[in-house]
Amino acid sequence: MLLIHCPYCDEPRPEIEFGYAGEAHIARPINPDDLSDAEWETYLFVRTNARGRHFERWRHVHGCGRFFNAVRDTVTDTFERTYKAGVARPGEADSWTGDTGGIV
Amino acid sequence: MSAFRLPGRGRIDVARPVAFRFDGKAMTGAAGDTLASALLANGVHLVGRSFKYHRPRGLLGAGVEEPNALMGVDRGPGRHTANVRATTIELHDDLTVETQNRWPSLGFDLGAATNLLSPLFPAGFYNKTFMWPRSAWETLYEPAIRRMAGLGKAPHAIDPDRYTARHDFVDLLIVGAGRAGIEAALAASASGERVMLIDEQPELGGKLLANPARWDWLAGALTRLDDAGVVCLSRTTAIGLYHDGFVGAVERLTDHLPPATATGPRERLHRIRAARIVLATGAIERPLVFADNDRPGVMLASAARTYLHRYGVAVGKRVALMVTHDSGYQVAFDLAEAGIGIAAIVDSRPDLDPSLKARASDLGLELIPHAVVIGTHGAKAVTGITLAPLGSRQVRKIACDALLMAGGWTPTVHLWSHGKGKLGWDEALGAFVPEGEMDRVTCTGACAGAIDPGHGVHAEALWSPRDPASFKAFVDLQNDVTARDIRLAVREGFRSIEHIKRYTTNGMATDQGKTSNLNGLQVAAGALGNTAPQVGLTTFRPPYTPTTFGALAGSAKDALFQPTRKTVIDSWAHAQGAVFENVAQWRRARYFPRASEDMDAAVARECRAVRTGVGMFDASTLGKIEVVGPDAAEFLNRMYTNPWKALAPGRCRYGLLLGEDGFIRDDGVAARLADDRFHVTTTTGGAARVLGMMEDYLQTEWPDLDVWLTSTTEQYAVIALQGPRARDVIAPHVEGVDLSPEALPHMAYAEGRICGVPMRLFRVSFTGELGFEVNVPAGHGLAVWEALWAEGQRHGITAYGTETMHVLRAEKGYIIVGQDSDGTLTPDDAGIGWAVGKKKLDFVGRRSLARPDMLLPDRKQLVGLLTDDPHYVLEEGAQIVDVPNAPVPVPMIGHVTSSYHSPTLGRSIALAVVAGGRARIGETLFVPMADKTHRVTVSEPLFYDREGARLDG
Amino acid sequence: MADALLADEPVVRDGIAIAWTPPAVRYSLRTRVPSGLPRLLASARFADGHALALGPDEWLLILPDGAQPPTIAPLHALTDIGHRNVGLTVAGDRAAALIQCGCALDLSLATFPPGKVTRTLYDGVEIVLWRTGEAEFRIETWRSFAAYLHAALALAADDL
Amino acid sequence: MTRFSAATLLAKAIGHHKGWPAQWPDAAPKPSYDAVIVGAGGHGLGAAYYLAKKHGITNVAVIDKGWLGGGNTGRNTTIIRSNYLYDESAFLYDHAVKLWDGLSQELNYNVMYSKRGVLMLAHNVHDVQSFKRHIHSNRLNGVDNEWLTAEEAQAYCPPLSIDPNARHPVLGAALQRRGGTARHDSVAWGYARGAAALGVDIIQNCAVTGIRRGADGAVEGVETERGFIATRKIGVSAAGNSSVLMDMAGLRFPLESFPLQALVSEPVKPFFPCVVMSNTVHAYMSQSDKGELVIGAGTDAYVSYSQRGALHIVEHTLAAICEIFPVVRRMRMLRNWGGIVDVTPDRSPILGKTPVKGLYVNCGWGTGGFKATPGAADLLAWTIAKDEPHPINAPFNLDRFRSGRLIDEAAAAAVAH
Repeated sequence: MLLIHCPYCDEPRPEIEFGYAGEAHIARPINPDDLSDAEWETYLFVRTNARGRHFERWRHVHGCGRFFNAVRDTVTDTFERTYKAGVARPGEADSWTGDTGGIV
Repeated sequence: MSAFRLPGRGRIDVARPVAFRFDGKAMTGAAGDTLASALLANGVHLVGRSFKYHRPRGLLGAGVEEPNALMGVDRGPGRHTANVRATTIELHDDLTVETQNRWPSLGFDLGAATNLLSPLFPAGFYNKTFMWPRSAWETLYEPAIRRMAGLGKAPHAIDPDRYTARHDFVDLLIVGAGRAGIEAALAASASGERVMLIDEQPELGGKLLANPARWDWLAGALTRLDDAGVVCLSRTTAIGLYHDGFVGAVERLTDHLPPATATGPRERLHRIRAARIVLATGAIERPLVFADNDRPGVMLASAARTYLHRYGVAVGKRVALMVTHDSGYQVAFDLAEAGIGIAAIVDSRPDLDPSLKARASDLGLELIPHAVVIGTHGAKAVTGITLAPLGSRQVRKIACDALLMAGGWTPTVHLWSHGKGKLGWDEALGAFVPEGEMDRVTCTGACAGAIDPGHGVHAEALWSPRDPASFKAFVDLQNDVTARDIRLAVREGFRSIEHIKRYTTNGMATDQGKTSNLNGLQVAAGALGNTAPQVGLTTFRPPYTPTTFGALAGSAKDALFQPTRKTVIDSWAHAQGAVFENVAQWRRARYFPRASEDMDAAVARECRAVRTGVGMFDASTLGKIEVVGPDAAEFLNRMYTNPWKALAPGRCRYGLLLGEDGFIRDDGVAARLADDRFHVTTTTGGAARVLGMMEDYLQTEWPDLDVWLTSTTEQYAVIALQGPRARDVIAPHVEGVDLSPEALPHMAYAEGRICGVPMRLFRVSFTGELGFEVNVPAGHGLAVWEALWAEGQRHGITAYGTETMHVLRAEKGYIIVGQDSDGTLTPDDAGIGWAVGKKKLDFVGRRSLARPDMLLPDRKQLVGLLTDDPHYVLEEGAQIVDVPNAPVPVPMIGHVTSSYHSPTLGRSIALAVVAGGRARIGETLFVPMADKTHRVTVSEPLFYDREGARLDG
Repeated sequence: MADALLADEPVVRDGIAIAWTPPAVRYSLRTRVPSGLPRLLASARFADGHALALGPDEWLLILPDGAQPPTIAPLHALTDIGHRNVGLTVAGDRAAALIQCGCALDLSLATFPPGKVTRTLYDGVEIVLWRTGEAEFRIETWRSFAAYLHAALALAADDL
Repeated sequence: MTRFSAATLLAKAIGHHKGWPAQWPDAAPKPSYDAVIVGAGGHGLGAAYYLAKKHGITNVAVIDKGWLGGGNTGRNTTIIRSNYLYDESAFLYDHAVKLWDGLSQELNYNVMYSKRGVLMLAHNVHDVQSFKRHIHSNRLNGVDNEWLTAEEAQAYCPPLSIDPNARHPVLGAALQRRGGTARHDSVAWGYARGAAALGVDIIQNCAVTGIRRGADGAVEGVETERGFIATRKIGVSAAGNSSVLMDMAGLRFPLESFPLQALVSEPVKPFFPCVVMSNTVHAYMSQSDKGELVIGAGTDAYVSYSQRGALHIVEHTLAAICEIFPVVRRMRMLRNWGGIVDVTPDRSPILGKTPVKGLYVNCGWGTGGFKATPGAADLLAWTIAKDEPHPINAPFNLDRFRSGRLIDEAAAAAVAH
């Protein structure tokens, strides 16, 4: 059973308290009507499915209830880090704050 | 005392005899014995038959590595356990064991005929034959193969034992309480950390238990650990090492006790989370591979030492040893000192340690260097061996009643390997040892390759002057895999060790290759002309040793298998004789039969009551979500297809929820309680999903909205009163609400009190009649229900269940999400396109409705069906065709989603989805059943009160 | 309370006592302005009762039976869940060991001291676990899971 | 190729079995092939076999990063059935079942296809409705599937508990008698031997590191650990690793790879005659010809390639198994392992052409891959040979995720209300 650090509770918690919620940083388009069928398909279904470093969402559903993001190696299942929803993808500057989440 | 029990030796209580039964025969051992040591003490060497060839087999080892001595243990009705190793069965009074895989008896086994035919059954033989004639596979071969299959007895009765579990959290977990594990525990014991030491054996000490010189140290160390508060668990096997310091372990609590005195759970699963883990799992001695090395009496040297020192049992009276490793000598010396005859020590190595030679000479032992055993003799027990100097045909025979093998040591790296730890080849050991690092986990002692004492050589198989393809030299004793099977696999192109394993089944027996993997690897490497590390090892899989299903299932059985959610009115329904059905996790009353009514009769009566008088229905299981905040209406507007912003407080609206793929996910009625507060309902099964979906959008897509969601499903008991007289039933009990149709019309909402408790009142209907849904705090639900029930008596009130609810709503064409829609239907398909806000620019799923396939005219659409025969009720799930009697495959254009006899209409009705269905209204279609094809007419999906006037009653 | 569920006798074993809590007023309080409220995973006295922080913007208020809704700063949501939840107390020297049977959190005093509270699971059932003392816990669960939870705890107490 | 028969077995026995040749040679890569199949599982090896056998394309390589049959082929619970709801699925899986029947003779390799029947349990009214829908649909599609009462189901599978007071009582079952099991390794080996005999090169332990495309976008070959291999046709049949390979061709696919666990018990004498599946209780089980209970466990709900098991999944699965078959509580788990299943949004496979010319794909089988092996292999071979899909696999194209024409068997079984 994985041990997952909830960035809100700020402590490691057992996997069974969490729900996996798919790939992270796929924002719902502001105006879906502007998307072509192909672009909408990509939004709905196409996923990185990375073998290795994977950005993904989890929800601490049986804990604080919050959705958050994580970077995990899908080969070893080791979490590199977890961070709160809304924080920029680590390595990318947040367009508002310039925050890179500590990763350059 | 038997001839094989050695007075003054062993750690067990020889003075306390223990009676047991072995294959029906009464025998006596001593307290502290294992079944294996007790059998040896009784001079029993033949303990089992092998899987494939039914060859007679004796004990190989003294621990969990034992491949041969598998027993059925019978502890009473339902308490038979198959395939238990005799070496791990603790002797107790009334122990009853039977050998396996033999018929009619262990001594005379007809299955042994397969041994004579064994030339026809090499590895993989089944791939090559049993194919002709084709039909014979099903009629002849497969049944025959299945009859031969299996080892232990199949289960046939329910195990009455209980199993329990718990979570453990420690700073340091040490697996294995041999010397290395105990030292690790001692080192950590002063730190104040939480330390746990677990070991699979009944007694802590590991191999120290077979070394009397260390017993004082062991006793002192265990006392110190106890004083330091180290948690020591014996009879506890670490079965697997998982992610992030998580170890599963099973503690055996009662199997060592006589059945009559065993109380409490049989086993406990420990789910251990450890900050650090030390694996001190030791090493297992390796057998040697030579002709007929499987005869009873051929065993591991270390096992003989264990039997000698721990159990005071001699494995024979005249014992020969075949060694390739120094550790065998200590066993020979110990046996000799105990007065056991040593026939010879055969050592494959030419140059021997002078001190070992000197010691052997002092003890008068014959030492035969640079020679190997090339065969064994005897029928059901070894009576002698043949040996030959390496490279020579000058064979020599020696009589003996046991042959001990010392082939070196294999570190027990299973758990390390479960954790994806890397392994490196240790040439000196001839084995894989842990290599590199693993988060949280380290290895120590023999598990880490620190094998003591001495050195040895490791060979794929012992040399023989005979053609190696002409004899059986066993590698995997349980699965009857021989060295020549492995060579055959290589010859046939199986080069990966995983292929060789699977083709020969080497290492796939119930011992998971503890004594066979390394030898198999070396034979394969020899055949491939590669080195062992080039060939590599097969993957270790949990569990380390076979683990009881019950221990893993734990207490999750019967009522505790999964929660059965019951409403507060369930007890009343039960008392009324309701028949229940499971809906999601809930138990719901399906109908309330009176006297000898069947379901149809009860449902007909319940339906009539609602249509003509009043019915009462427990709707408490409906999901409820309170949506609160200044942006509540905006939020619902984005989630649901319907418009919400203009809904006035005190009004209700039907809400339809899609997935982002455009398909219907859920529906329900929501009431606006205030500008910033909605009471939203969902389907019973959809409650958790809908709330989770809403939270997802709210938290991650629209975090700027000030809205909060709270599940109130269980806050309220919901009592639906439906029928023309519904108002009459509640009116006397309601305070603070004007119930008149003008003040509280259909789809209105009000708050007040009923029976003196707070109430949220919905004027809604899922039946097409005048209806109210009374929501009261759940703790008051039963009292209010009973009060309304009493009140309703004068109005002929009838309780109805889900089945009646289904019929009533079907008469009105109201869909049930999940029954009439199935995750492939859009709102338009379901005929509820009116619920989609046409002016809305966006809502969840809207974009998908514009995809090409969603716009096709031949999509399946909800319609009604009326059978030509009004008495025939179509089967739900029946398929619909437009051409009767077409050949298979018959093109299908839809299926029946809901179908009932309508008591109101006096005929059958059905809802269905049909391709382009709405354009087919009035057409005749066909429902072909196995026995008959039924004609149906397509209709509007609305059979009763088309104008909806009754809702306004 | 007219609720058969709550009529069950307390379970008493060596070092363990499991009992239903008396009726209480409960609210789910949600706000972005947590002034006067405990931080996540902590509990504090609040309006004659307690506020338990379950999420970054979520508090469970447990107030005495009959208490009126509390007055709270603007921009919040207060939802009545007094009847949704059912409470249990588990007390005694072995209370933590008992809960540890079905709960995958480390309940040692160092990591789960008195006053700490969280939502978690017991044998797959969602609970709110609140340590009210070194040897005393309060567990809240939804009403329809309470019977299962009670039975699971009682069986675990037998087998501890 | 030495033909397998009782006679050759006897003849070789006299020579101590020293006369058996390799069942397939371990080939080294040639500079170019007419077609390269990536992934030497049952599907990939089978595709190569049918390319050679049915389409005369024998200059074919099957290339794998590990040893053949080492992926999901060697890790599944070997269930075979075709009682799917939608026409598209039923035709696809039934195509496979028809090929399973006779596959041993076709390959001269006993794959031990055992038509012991697959029983799917209905535990609530919704299950009953759903299963009846399947049965009626199957009947009209010519796929066998019949309804059994709970008592009939227990008669067919005596260890089944039909206690009406169970948490999830058995209300009945759907039985496909032609369903059953086969020996998973033998399928890969049989196809490997058959393909090799027809001239196919089987190249193991040679990872594909890139897919080379020409100026026109069409494939030109594969980069591998052992050098470049030129080819104009690449068939990717790589299960859980499909996303990684598609990525090499610049394609992103609607796929996610999840861990799927399975386990076996110690062997006991035969007592469990068929395959039983329960979607509601989340358990499926059969007993192998060796006597082991073969049990499918759940998928972990997160993307992973780690192939490690998780204890809580095993606990959950065995609780479910013991609930349905209470007599097995005292049985013991022998081995537990994990595979990687690649799952599409509608849980149906993608089998056909890709937007890249010369690149063909067979993926997204989720937990359904083994049963489809001969069918998928045959259809992939057809698609590669003709550069167009066979009518059976035409609906399983990539375009459906854009148009919305999904083939969603799981959604059809959705539970709500």
